[in-house]
Amino acid sequence: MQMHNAKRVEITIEAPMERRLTEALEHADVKGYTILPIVGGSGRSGKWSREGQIGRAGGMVQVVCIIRPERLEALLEAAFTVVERHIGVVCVTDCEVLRAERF
Amino acid sequence: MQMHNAKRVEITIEAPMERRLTEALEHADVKGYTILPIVGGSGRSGKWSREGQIGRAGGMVQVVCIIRPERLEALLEAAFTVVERHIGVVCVTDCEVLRAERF
Amino acid sequence: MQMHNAKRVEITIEAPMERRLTEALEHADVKGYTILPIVGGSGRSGKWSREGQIGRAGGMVQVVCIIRPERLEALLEAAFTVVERHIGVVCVTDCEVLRAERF
Amino acid sequence: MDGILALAADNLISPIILSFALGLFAALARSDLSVPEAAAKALSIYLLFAIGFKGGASVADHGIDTTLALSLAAGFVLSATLPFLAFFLLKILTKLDTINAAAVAGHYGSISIVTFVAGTSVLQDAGITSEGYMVAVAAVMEAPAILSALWLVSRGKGGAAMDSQLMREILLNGSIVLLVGSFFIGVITGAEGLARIESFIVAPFQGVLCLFLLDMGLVAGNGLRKSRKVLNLGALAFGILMPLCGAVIGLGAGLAIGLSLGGVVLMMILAASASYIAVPAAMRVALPEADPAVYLTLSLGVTFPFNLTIGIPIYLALATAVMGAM
Amino acid sequence: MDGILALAADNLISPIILSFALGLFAALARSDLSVPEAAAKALSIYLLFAIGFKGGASVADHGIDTTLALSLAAGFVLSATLPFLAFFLLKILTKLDTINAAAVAGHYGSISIVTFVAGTSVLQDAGITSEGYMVAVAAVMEAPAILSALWLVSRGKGGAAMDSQLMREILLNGSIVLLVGSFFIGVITGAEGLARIESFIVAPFQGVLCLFLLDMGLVAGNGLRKSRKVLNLGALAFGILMPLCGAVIGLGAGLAIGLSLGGVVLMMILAASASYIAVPAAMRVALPEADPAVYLTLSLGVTFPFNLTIGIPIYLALATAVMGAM
Amino acid sequence: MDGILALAADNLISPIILSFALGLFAALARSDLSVPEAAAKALSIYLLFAIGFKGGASVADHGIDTTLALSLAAGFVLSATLPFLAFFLLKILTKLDTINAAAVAGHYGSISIVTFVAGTSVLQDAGITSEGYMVAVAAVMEAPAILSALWLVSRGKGGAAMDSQLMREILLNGSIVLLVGSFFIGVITGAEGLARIESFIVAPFQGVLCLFLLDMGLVAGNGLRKSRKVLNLGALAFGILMPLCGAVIGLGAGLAIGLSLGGVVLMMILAASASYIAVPAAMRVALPEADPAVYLTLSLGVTFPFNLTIGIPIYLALATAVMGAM
Ligand SMILES: Nc1ncnc2c1ncn2[C@@H]1O[C@H](COP(=O)(O)O)[C@@H](O)[C@H]1O
Ligand SMILES: Nc1ncnc2c1ncn2[C@@H]1O[C@H](COP(=O)(O)O)[C@@H](O)[C@H]1O
Ligand SMILES: Nc1ncnc2c1ncn2[C@@H]1O[C@H](COP(=O)(O)O)[C@@H](O)[C@H]1O
Ligand code: NA
Ligand code: NA
Ligand code: NA
Repeated sequence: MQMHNAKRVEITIEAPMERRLTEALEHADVKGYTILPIVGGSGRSGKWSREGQIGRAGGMVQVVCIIRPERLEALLEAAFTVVERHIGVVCVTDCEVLRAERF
Repeated sequence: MQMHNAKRVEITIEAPMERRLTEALEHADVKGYTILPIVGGSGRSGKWSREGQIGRAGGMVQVVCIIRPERLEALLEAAFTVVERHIGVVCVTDCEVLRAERF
Repeated sequence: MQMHNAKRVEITIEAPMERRLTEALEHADVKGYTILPIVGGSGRSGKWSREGQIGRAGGMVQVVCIIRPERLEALLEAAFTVVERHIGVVCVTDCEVLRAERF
Repeated sequence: MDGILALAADNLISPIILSFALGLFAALARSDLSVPEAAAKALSIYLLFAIGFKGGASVADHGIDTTLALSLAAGFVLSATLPFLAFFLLKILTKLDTINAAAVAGHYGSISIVTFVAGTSVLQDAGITSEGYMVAVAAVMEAPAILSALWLVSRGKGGAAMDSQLMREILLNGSIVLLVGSFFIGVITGAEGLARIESFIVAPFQGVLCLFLLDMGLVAGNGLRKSRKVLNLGALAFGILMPLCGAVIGLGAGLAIGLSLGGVVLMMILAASASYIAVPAAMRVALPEADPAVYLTLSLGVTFPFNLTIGIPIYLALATAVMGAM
Repeated sequence: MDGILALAADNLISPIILSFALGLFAALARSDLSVPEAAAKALSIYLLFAIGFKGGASVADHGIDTTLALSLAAGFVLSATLPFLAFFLLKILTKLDTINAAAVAGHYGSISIVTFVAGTSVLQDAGITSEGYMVAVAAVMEAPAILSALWLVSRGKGGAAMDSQLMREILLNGSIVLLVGSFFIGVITGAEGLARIESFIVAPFQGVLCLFLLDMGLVAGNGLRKSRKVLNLGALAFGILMPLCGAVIGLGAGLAIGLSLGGVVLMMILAASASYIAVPAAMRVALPEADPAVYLTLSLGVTFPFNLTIGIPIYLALATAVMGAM
Repeated sequence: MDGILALAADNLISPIILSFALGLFAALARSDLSVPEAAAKALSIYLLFAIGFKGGASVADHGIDTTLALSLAAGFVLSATLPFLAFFLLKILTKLDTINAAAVAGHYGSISIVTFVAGTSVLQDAGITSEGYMVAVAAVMEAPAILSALWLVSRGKGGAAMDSQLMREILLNGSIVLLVGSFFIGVITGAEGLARIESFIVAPFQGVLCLFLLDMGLVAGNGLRKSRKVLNLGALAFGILMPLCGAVIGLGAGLAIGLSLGGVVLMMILAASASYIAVPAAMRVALPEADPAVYLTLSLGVTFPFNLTIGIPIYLALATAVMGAM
């Protein structure tokens, strides 16, 4: 099948920042993204797990965007302004997609 | 450690189609897959979030298959027949696995 | 933006082994990881889904670590001692990250 | 006339309706208030179980009267034929293409169990009894409309796929199985069974319904906020006209088969209400080209609140007037 | 004999059992009915809290009698030794290898708290009181069987790993902590505490149990559907014979320590029931080579429904007969 | 003095406090006991809905007295000014930098609704009535403290970003909307509405509160276990001194505006309690550099249990003494 090169960007970010991140992505004209829940994790700011939380304050989510390679830079800049001061990880992988017209 | 090349296929699809997709994968002799929940997303058909849903109609899931490179084509064809008319994204990444005998 | 090469390791493992795996990772000096829930899957030991479970016995989770390439081997060895006798999949992808000082 | 206004006003300031309004407000104001998906699903399991069980126990108590079979048949026929009326109205009132019109039509043949439950609450507050098996009629009406909708599409072009797997999924849909199953549990265990679980399924019922309607309000509000574009005047008119037409046809059916006042009102409510659980899921599989925003906005954003607030009192007043005049 | 049949029939048509049957049917018919994981877990927290608290409050009310320590000791010994009997029966009746047989055996030494709860419901309906501390006996019986199972394996080959972390996980298992903890809360706050939360943990209890058993039916049915191959005749025979043997041994223990009729029946139920929460989780860690399909199918798909439907009335009839004859 | 000890002892052995203790123990012992996130959220929705509704219904019943507006104003002022006191105490007692001290200070101006609920339970047990609108005062006190905290930071360096989106998020925070919304539903539907959902929101309330506090104990325990390093002597002293100061100031405010004994105690509790839901979420957005371990440990790990166990009885005794002497 005909596949097309793309980039898969995975941004791990605190739940209270989710709306700000997706709004920044929309402003940067990112056409689509998918949000995955996270049940726990560990990093420089320590260990946490979803069941040890009251409210959304401490939880995190993962936002995954698949995007054409030439649009990556714009996306990263948009994401970075949101992620910058906050804890969070941005990870980019090469991938291939079916139906390139969608991205 | 000895690693083996493989492909990681990530299919984002509407929840009501999940069973059809996994059955198609099984028919295409795909040995294993993992299903991740999605809490929200955005695409050409708009924005949605899991908590704004009644019933499963609008939710989506992500089906991840790790597969030997030579079996990729068969998997994609099987998946495509299911995904074709439906909203959904198929994304393929190169990866390496331990214990290749399992795939 | 300045990106840095890294490895993304995705370990799918049974929920009762989660604590053992993350402790092994911490001993191997892995700086961070993220745990994603899984709602179902299929493999050599059959098909399962989260809603068909009582207790955590049968569920699985996915542990994702992003790590510098030179530290991969140590991580895999640590993970392997835990995963070895248990069902589970280890999948490694090349990726790029922002802010390399974090990994 | 005074009576109906008082009833409508009374209905509007019940905790149930106000909870719905609160949810609606919170969503439209973009508050982050939300009911977790698992909790919403648990609430709906509770409601289906309770309503099915109580219906069954009431059948066990009052006995099966001769109109039971007729009511079931009437429900089946209503569900299968109302989509044609809806399709016709949509073609007149809106510019929807065949696929979207058929998808919407399917929703209006099927039913909304929460509207049904809200109706039983209103009847209960008014001291009006009804046939316990109306719950079974509700279950019967869930699915036939889907087939009619697909037939409407396949007649046009050959796009609608009704395979046997989809058929099974529709008929063994979780909410149908739970409703029918708990109805039979109620029939079998009867008054004695009811006594044992009464303080779980009767006493707290209205309170649980408040929380469920809070969530429904949130979902409806989020839907409306995202799909305002869908709501042109024609669509709005359909969303209010169709339940009224359905209710009148339901009234005729109820009278024809000789239901009690309560039964007639419930039959009207079933005919007037539109699905937002079973049918959307089936449509995603069978008619993926249809736009969910259209059918969900109409069913959940327009017709559901209309029935909940003004529709039910109107139907009750209408049935009371007509049956009083007979 | 008439009595036992009437009792069994009565038990079979209780809302609780019928809810289980509904779940079983829905799963076998491949309906998409499902209880969200979080809701199922919340229900089990409610049940454990309620049963523990009520047991404790009853101890606070009736006082600790001299058989308390004996009962706890008996529970410990039963849990630790029943796996040997189970292992022996499995070796005779089935072709399971040592690891799988040991894993299954561990499940049958431990207990099923839902079976226990169903038993207390049956006793309550029959107006039979029982010792409140039987809840504590249940907690004591959860874990020892796991050690016996691992010993059975390590005796064969050196595969079973019982490290201190696993030990702590087993003993501080959530359900044990909650059961024992709420038992002590009940003991401390007594009748006064019970009065304050009675309308939460007593009145709606049977109704909540219905929903929980609906979910258990779904899980058991899904398990059975996926692992029919496991169920050869030998395995089936074991799944029914073992609880009967366990019950008889439990009867002996209960009589020996001088429990009341209700207490004896609960002791029989504990001995007869098999774990499907604590033990499977421990087995995944300690004996990953054992096939979960085998032990879950037997415990949840065969023995649990057997006890729930026919087992409990048999045990009650047996205990009544034996204790009446004394 | 005897009275206060008896009251404190009585409070300590209530099922509510013991459930909290059980959760705390389970977490510190590293048990895997956990309440699913969705269930915990559902419980908190229930509590907010019930407490808001009951407050509103009580206002509908007793009428609005002249002190309502004064109480709301007092709540607003307390919430906005207590952070300055807290900041001052933190600078004296601990070595926290400005950002962390400001973040903590914000938490102590705001309130803990569960502490408030536990207070109403204690009052109810003691047969003391209170103004229904204290619930509205609680809602008013949630947010102003956040602004004061951000002002404390921006005064120092220009780091704190309070944009209009954050402002809207804070004011339309789910718990504020639900509390205020259900308060109005209670006001509108009054005693009649309460009668309809009483067996859902009144009877089982204390039992639900037990499960919620079990979860709070688990969360507090997990927090304490992970951030023991945060708890030096200065921080501990602040976590106990600050609620006492807050309570005394609340006492003054309550007396000044002429609340009843119950109202004064609730005002003290509001002033004494610290937020762990709304404020932390706002801080993650506006002050990401502040360490959550610091403010959560203090608020949830120190002040919350202090208020729950000893604080509330002290406040009640103090108010009784002072108001008795007047
Ligand atoms: N190396 C990593 N790999 C995967 N996830 C990470 C990594 N580092 C941090 N995270 C995730 O990001 C969260 C915050 O990280 P930190 O800012 O380092 O505390 C953690 O709780 C993890 O969920
Ligand atoms: N570029 C993308 N990257 C990641 N996920 C996407 C992307 N486009 C669509 N999706 C996901 O697929 C769903 C349906 O997309 P669509 O068919 O474009 O409406 C969205 O709600 C997202 O969850
Ligand atoms: N090829 C695969 N791709 C993705 N996930 C897999 C694959 N094989 C196994 N898994 C996951 O690992 C679990 C256990 O696999 P197994 O040990 O083969 O039974 C399955 O239930 C899946 O969730
Ligand atoms: Na209808
Ligand atoms: Na046993
Ligand atoms: Na305060």
